[in-house]
This record gives sequence, C-alpha cells and structure tokens, in this order.
Amino acid sequence: MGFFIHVTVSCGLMAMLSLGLMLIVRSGVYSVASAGFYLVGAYCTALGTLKLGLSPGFALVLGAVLGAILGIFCIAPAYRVREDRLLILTLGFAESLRLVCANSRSVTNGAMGLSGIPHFSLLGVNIKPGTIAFAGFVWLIVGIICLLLIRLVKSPWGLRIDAARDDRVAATSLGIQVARPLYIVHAAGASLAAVAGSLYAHHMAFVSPAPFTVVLSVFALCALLLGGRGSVKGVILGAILIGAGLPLLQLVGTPEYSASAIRQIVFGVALAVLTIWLPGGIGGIWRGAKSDRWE
Amino acid sequence: MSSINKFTFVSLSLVLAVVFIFSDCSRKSSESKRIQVGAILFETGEAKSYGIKSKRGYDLALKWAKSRDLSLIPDILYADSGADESKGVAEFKRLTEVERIRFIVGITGSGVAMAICPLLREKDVLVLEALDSAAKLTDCAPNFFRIYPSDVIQGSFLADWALELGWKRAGLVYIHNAWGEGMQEGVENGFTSKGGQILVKEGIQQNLTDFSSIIVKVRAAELDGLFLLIYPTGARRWLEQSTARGLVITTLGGDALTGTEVAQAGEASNGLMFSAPHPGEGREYEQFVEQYMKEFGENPDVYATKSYDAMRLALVALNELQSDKPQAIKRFLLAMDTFEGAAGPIRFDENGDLVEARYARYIYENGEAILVQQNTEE
Amino acid sequence: MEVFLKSLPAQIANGIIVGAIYGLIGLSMLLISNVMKLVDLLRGDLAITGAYLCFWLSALCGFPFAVSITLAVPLTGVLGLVVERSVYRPLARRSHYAPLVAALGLSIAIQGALQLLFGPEMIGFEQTPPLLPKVAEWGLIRLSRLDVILVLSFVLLTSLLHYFLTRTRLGLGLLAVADDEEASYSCGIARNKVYSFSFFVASSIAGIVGILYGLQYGLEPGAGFGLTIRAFIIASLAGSRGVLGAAIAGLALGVVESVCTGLLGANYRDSYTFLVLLVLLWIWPEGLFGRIQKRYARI
Amino acid sequence: MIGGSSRIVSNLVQVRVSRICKHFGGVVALDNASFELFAPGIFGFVGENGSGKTTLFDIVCGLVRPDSGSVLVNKHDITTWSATRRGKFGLGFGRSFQHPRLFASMTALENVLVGYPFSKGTSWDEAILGRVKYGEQLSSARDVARQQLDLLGLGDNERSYPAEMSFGQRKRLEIARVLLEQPRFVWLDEPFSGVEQGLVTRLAELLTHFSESASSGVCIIDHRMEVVRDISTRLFQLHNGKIVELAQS
Repeated sequence: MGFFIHVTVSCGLMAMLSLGLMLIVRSGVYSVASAGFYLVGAYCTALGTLKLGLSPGFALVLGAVLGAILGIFCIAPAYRVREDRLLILTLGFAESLRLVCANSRSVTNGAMGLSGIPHFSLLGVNIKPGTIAFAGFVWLIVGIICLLLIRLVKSPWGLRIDAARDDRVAATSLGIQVARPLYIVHAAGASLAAVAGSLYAHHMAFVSPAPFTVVLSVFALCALLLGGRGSVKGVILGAILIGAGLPLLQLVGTPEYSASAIRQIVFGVALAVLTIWLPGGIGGIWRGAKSDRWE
Repeated sequence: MSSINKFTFVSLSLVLAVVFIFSDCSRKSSESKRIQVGAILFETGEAKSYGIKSKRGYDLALKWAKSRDLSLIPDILYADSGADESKGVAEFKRLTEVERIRFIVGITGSGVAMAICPLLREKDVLVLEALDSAAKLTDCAPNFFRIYPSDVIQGSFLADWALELGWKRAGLVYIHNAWGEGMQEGVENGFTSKGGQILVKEGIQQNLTDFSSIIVKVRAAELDGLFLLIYPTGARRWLEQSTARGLVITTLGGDALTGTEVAQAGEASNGLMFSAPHPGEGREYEQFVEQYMKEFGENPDVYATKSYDAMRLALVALNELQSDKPQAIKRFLLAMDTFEGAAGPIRFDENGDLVEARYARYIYENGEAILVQQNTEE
Repeated sequence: MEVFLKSLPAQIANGIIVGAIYGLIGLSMLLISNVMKLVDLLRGDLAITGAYLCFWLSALCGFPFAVSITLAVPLTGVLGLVVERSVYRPLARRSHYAPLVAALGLSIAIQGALQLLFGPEMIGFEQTPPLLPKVAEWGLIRLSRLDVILVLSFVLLTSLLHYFLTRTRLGLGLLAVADDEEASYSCGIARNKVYSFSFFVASSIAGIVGILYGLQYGLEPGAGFGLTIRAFIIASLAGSRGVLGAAIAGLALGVVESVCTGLLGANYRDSYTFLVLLVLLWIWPEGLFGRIQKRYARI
Repeated sequence: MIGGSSRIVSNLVQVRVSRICKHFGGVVALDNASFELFAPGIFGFVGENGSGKTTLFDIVCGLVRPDSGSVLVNKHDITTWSATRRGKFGLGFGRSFQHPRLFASMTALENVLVGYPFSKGTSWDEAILGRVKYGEQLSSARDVARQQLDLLGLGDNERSYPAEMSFGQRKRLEIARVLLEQPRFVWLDEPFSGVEQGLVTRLAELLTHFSESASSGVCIIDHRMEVVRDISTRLFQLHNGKIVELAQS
C-alpha cells in the first residue's frame, strides 16, 4: 500500500507544481524555475526543523514566503527580456539555487543531504508520512489550491490578467496594471512550489540537492501543457499522468536496463501521441476544444 | 462538456482504480510462496557498470549455492535507482511494500542509501549492503549492514600513499555526491594534517563532460600529484582529455576507478593509481576468480567480489535460519563468527560496519588494474 | 591569481574549442526557432542520435569512418525531417509551447531507444585516440588534431550557412519565412517546403555536432540534454536572424564557461553562463545582433 | 495611487498639451506641438501618413515618453504618469489603436467585458479571499457589454474570437471596449477605417451621441478630412510634426 501512497503523494506534489505554474503561465510568462522553488521549500523545512527547531507548519509558511520573494526576484527581468529568453533565465535561476544549496556544505550538508526530518504536524496533529492521512493532506491542499485558482480565474482580476497577457499595450491603455499582477502571480506560483517542496521534505524525511534539476521543472511544465493550460481539471490529470506514469510502469516487467529502456520508450511515445491526439490538452476533452485555448 | 467523453473518462479511471487495487491484492496473496530478496542497483545513470558487476557477483553466488545444494535459494528482485535518490526511495517502497520483500541485498550508491535510511529506521526490513562507502552510513539505521569499508579509512589511506610518494603540493578533483564529498573530506583532512597542501580543489557536477579548463588549471599550478575522486565515466573523460591537453601528472584515485569505463580509456589509463578494498586472497578468492574468468572472460573487480560476498552471506544466513525474518537475520549477522568472504573476512561491529577493513593499492597497466602492494589497516 | 593569469590564454583556447561545438548546435537551434518559432527540446538528442548512427555504421557495420559520416549526417537530417513532419508540423500551429510536451516525450523515448540499442555505458569512438596527438603547443595551450578539426568545421559550417542564407534563393526564402510568415506566404514562398528544408539542414548540422561531440567527449544516451540547453541559450542570445550572432554567442559561451571555471572553480560552472546571459540580455534585450522592432517595446 | 487620481477624474474637463517634441532616431515625429481641449466635444486630428498623429495620441496616453514638453489635465501635470494611471480605470483616458489591439484568447463579449469598471474583485486579495460572489457582478456586467455590442452592430458576433472577425468588426469591437462605461476622454486612432460606408454614418452618430450624453471629449484621428469635418467641433491638422487648428466653417 505504501508504494501507492508514495505514488499518490508524488502525483499530488506534481499537481501543486503544475498548478503553481498554471498561474504563472496564465500571466504569459513560461517558467522552468519550479524545481528551484521546490528546493527552497524543501530546504526551508529541512533546515528550519532540524537546525532552527521550528515547528513544521511554521517552516512550511516560511518556505512559502521565501519562495514568493525569490519568485519576484526571478521574474524581475520580465520587462527587459522577451519571453523565450525569460524561459532560459528562469532555468538559470533555478539551477543556481540548486548549486548554492549543493555548495554551501557547512549549512546544507551538500550532497550527503539532510536526513531525519521530523513528521509533519499541524495544530498538534501529527501527520505521519507514508500514511493515507499524509496523502489525503497533500491532496486536500491540492483541492484548496484548485478552488482558489478557479475563483481567481473567474474574478475580474483574473480577467484583467488575461487581458494583460494577451496584449500588454491595450491593457495598459485601459488602465489595467500590468507589472504588479505579474509579480503577484509569480510570487504565488513560486510559493505554491515551495509548499510542495516542504511537503516533499516531510514525505521523504531526507533532502539533498540531487532531485531538484531542470528535468523536474520541465516535467511540471509538461504536466501543465498536457493537461491543457487553461483547465484546472486537465492540469490535475496531466500531473497524475506524468507523476504516476513511470513509477507505475515500474510494476510491469523486470528492472533489467533493457526493460527500463523499453519503459522509457513507452512513456515517451505515449506523451508524444497524447499531445498530438488532444489538441486542447486533457482539459480540452470536456470542451471538445480543437486548440489549446484558455478557459 | 460532452457526455460521451465524460463517460469514457469516468469508466477509464474506474478501470485504472480496479487495476490499482487488484495488482496490490494479487501480490499480497502470492506472498508466502517463495522467499525473495531485493537489490537496488545502478542500471542507468552515471556509473552504470556497477550494476552489471553486482549482478554478475549475485549470479555466481546463486550458482555457488546450487552447487552446495542449499535448500533455500531465493529469487532476486532487481530494482534500478539510476543513481537518483527519489527514484531509489520509490523503488525501495515498491520492493518492500508491493513486493513484500523483507531482505535487501545491495543498495548501490551512498546517496541513495542515505535517502533510504530514514525509511529503514521505521521498517522491519534488513539491508545487507555490498558497495556503499560513505562514512555517514555508519549510523544509518540499526538494520543496515554493509560489507564495504567506510570512506574515513580510505581517505587517510590515500593521503598516506600520496605522502609516501613524496607529494607536497597536490590537487583534488572530486564529484559532488555523497561518495565524492565524503572522500574529499577524508583525503583533504588526512593530507593536510600531515603537512601536505591542496592547491587546486575542484568539485564537479555529475554531468560534466568538458574537463579541459580544470586540466589546464592543474597543469598551470605545477603540482606534485592529483587526487581524482570521481566516477568511472568522468574518469575516462578526464584521462582522454588530459592526454589531449598534455597533462602528465601522478594521479591517485578512489575506489570508483575500479569501474570498467576507466580501462576503456586505453593507454591514457596507464600509470593511474587508485585504492580499493583488498580483493581478498586464499582459496575462496581463487575459486571465485576462476569461476568468474570462466563465466565472463575477465578478472573480477572489487565490486563483483563484494557483491558475490554479500549475496553468499545472505544465502548462508537464509539457509541457516530457513526464513527471511529481519530480526533473526540481524541477530545472526551480529552473532556470527568471521565469515570467510572472497574479499577477505567479514565480521560486523554493532553499527553494522566491518570490524576489519583492508585497503589495497592498484595501478593500471595496459588497461588492467593490477594489485600493487598489500597494506592492512584496522 | 597568478596561476589563473598564466593559464588564461589556455582557458580561452579551451573555451573556443568547446564554444565551437556550442556554436554549431546553437546554429542548428537558431534555424528552427526562427523559422518555426518553437522551442525544440530534441536538438541535443538528435545530435547524439546522429553520433550513435555514425558509431553504429563505422564500428558495428564496418564501414570506413568517412563513409559512415557521410551516411550518418544526412540520415540524421532525414530523422529530423520525420520528427518535423510527424510531430512538429501538426503541433506548431497550435502554440509555441504545444510541441514542448511531445518533444520531451520523444526525447525520453530516444534516450530509451539508444540505451536499448547501445547499452547505458559511455561509448568512445575508436577514431578518437589517433586524433589526440598534438599539432601545436604554446605554453599551456595545446591543440590536438581533433581540436583543429573541430574549429575548422565550425568555421566552415558557419560560413557556408551564412553564405547560404544571404546569397541563395532558398536561403532568402527561409529568412523571409522567419521574418514574417504571412507576408512570405503571399509572396509565393511555400511555407511547408521551407519548414522541411530548414529542419533537414538544422538536423544535419546537429548530426555533425553530435559526431564531433562524440569524438571529443564520448557518447552516452543522456548526453543530449546538456547540448539542448546550450543550444537554447545561444539561440536566445543570437538575436533574430544572425548566423554570425549564433557563432559568436557560442564561442562566447564556451569562453565564459572555461575562463570562469578557471578563475572561480567548477562548483558553480552552470551558473556562470546564466549570470552572463542575464547581464547581456539586460544590456541588449533583443540579443547580440537583434534590433528593436516593436513600437511599445518597453511597456 | 488610483484613488488619488479619481478626484481629478470626476470633473476632468480640460486636457492641455504644451510644446511636445518627439524624435524617433533622426525622424522628427512631433515638433513643438501644443493645443488645449475642453470636454465635451468631438475633436478631429487630420494629416497625411507620418505626420505624427499616432505619436501624439501615444504621448497623451502615456504609451510613449516625449523628449520635451508636458501634458496637463485640469492644470495637473501628468507628463510622468504611467499609461496605466492615465487609463480608463485611472484618470479616465480611453484609447483605440490604428491596428486594433484586441485580446486574442477572448471572445468579443469578454473583450468588451475587460473594459467594464468592476467595483469588486479587482485586486488579488479581494479576488481570492474577499466575500464576493462574482456571478451577479459578472452577469450584470455582461448585460451592459451585450448592449454595447448591439449598439455597434456586433450583436451576432458575441461568441466569436477576434481572429474570426473582419478588420472593420475588430475596429468596432475595440471602440465598443473603449466606450463602455464612459471614459472622460477618448482617443480613437482611425475609427472609421475598414468600416463599411453605411456604418460610418452610424458610428459617427454614435460618437456624437456618446460625447453629448457622457459629456466626454472624443478625439478622432483620420487622414481623410471629409469624414471628420462634419462631426467634429474643432479640427486640428498635423503636418511634419507641427499642429495647426483649422477654422470650422
């Protein structure tokens, strides 16, 4: 059962990452910095609980705040730089965060990592990782994020963010603020990633810089695009597909390297075929969308 | 929202859920049939050759068991961590919780093992590790045993060797992972505390392919020698690129240089020296070498030997106890007399580390690692 | 510091050699990102596949090395063409980022396939060792035959491509599509033909890069990702249409990596690039050789 | 910030542009341009291509910074104000563009809706946490937007996306977005181009009506004198960056 809980939690964390990214992408900026903020959350929790003795809940909030601040830093060049170049800068930002963690060995213990992170507890209730309660908690947070996100998207503020994304000049001429919402959205997306990272740290009880590479960010972005960037339901399904795909394929066949190669091929081709089949992403299935429109 | 699509979706997810639950239950029911042991190796990623070596060792150990007519010969369930910690943890959970395995022989990679330690403390699973050397694994968990000596010993062993060679000014290139950083600390402490100087110290990321700027740096610093504490694939690149960039320097490496990739560098590897646990001697070892030679057409390296030992020890324990109860095996391992392994005697201290660890010096000649001189250390 | 100054010329030379590979893969990416306006995550994997093809032909099928190269390069081009036809063309119309997922999927699949066919270990060309002896040596700078071949092919390919894009009809058509797709359509330039053609050329170049990379550093199934990232950085820096921009950006990237590693150490090697990129883009938002086209660029 | 400017908005009647100069590279776009407008009224700006009309509007709306000179409203200097502060939800300037700038991912109705001055849920905290139900607010806003579309003859295009509409329709859609809920000054860049002849008169009438009912200033650029002359109360001509007021006959 524990393995399936593990997979469920991984999917939940991936969902959080891609929902955060969904918010960011909605503002028109594509970012591959998720792994960086994920790392910030994870290390905040690890260092906060182990070295500073903070309570897990407080460390999580601290991580979210720090993530938000770094998120604003990350997006600072947005107005100087064209969007595809911004992509590469966000990549660099995340990678640099990882290198900082990997190289400050006196604090973060380097590649050896920090282990023995305590169980997550909230308001005195101890939520043990590896239990259904923990998976439920993760998905509860995902659910709350979804509700907030839907509410946000439907609000006038969301409408104006969409406008600013589509045409910055026209939006400005109407008196819509363009810069501040971008920062807010990015801060929110980054702190969501940080929250996910913090839960990851509790889930694994061990943190090292190794898993927070670009590949993770790219996977999160792909979960978003696969799900359809405008649809919350779709994004969650996309995250489940990406998060559970490879681990569940592990259940089939032997782990010979040929088998793991075949698994990679199956997973990769499935991804490619799905994108071609579903023009509007998974979320587009409901709308019968013929292209990747925003909802 | 078209109703057909909704229907498709709901039914699909139902089917998936059923498969989910079914696969879980079906495994549960087949539990008691045969004892299985798990192994989490490197099949992909950096240092893939370790996985191949380990499997060869395991295979030979199973053959040995069959030739001895041991009654209990388990299936080995392999898992691949690809040197990736989160993947390693997922695989550990899969092995222990889906496959219901209670005895794992081999979790390759100190980093992976470190990530699994917190889980191990809470689980009734026994791990007998063959290849991990990180010093911190000593206090990993009470149910973690390893037959590979800790880095601390190897670091000072390498440093002493360097001083013996007359090095005063040395360079150090290490890889940023649990093994590399542990070795770097050991070697640096050992070397500088005895009067040596580390003038160039470079930590590299695992995916680095272009070493030329570090090579030039080492060349410019005019060093007596260089510690090369990186993984085999990187080491092969390092050797080839040093040839191209004209770096000639006495080089001492860690046990990772045992990997076959290094020998593939051909001439460039000639003269490269490294330390690794002693390969063993005596009858057990000779028999093993002979078998290995017959089977795979080459001499076994330390990884194959250690893996062979680990699996053989596991087989002995299983047959002695006729069960895979972790606590029983733990008691057995702690209480047993010295076990004569191919790579030397095995006896555990209370931390599950080897009581006695022997390192040896090797040098590459004509693409083959040759034992230089024996050296015993406690 | 003294050591650094002494080794500086050699670090720059190293940078140029690495930069030659970066520049070429950047060129390959630039052709595609300009013409099709998409982020191609497959560039590096295609390059590596090309190199594996060459390895397969020469080491396993026994063709002479020169023949293997001449076969492998256009084969890689054809492979790129297949990818373009089957995946990118149907997806590129949707949005810039739609092909990203498919490309990631294909990238994973290609890595799996390479691992299946050639094993997970690093593979070295047997042609490498004879190319390693030195050609020239000044102080710490030491050039092997391979280095010379690398830099020469970089210069040759860059100038060929530059000539092709600015002097030939097909090349100009390609630039036209890159500049303004709809306008070029009305001028009678067949868009699809240009797509296929640019993909073929770009992938062939990628094939060459892969072979050079394989000769210099050896091959692994997963080696493509690093190349893709580099290619992406260079294409971002190069501005809207510059072949020369890409070439210079590639060299600059190589030199920055080498010199910074020499000066500050390898710990933050990947960050140097991004820092430099950030500074450069801050100064020249449109890349090294771009022009500001928008009226309201700063809003 | 916007709260501060809304005081001015309530009685914004005067816009004064004084001695604006603007160069693009070596090209002089505006050379010492000055004029003064009082709402309500319709003000025409004519001149051949490249005479600096669009640049003038861009400067007034804050999209382009002038080299020298100042823009004043009700004697307040707003030269350094951002375009956002001057916009419809701020100071009350509306602006349409020569090439319509519409929100490509939205339907016609949503495009107009963006121009609706929502009272609640326009800041992020209110949008997420505030006790606001968007349903009612949105549905009433939608009704207003629909009426506006009908007014401009776009009632049937409610659900179409900008890419599916003709140039003239897009032009009108943009005007619909600008005129929604009475901005104080409207700057329309060639509103009649691409609009069918029959509709031009209707549109002109609509603008006149708007100007009177909302007592707003409507400024119109066109390069055809005859179109603007009939409806405008004052007429300016631009030539090589210089601005001259033409006497109305």
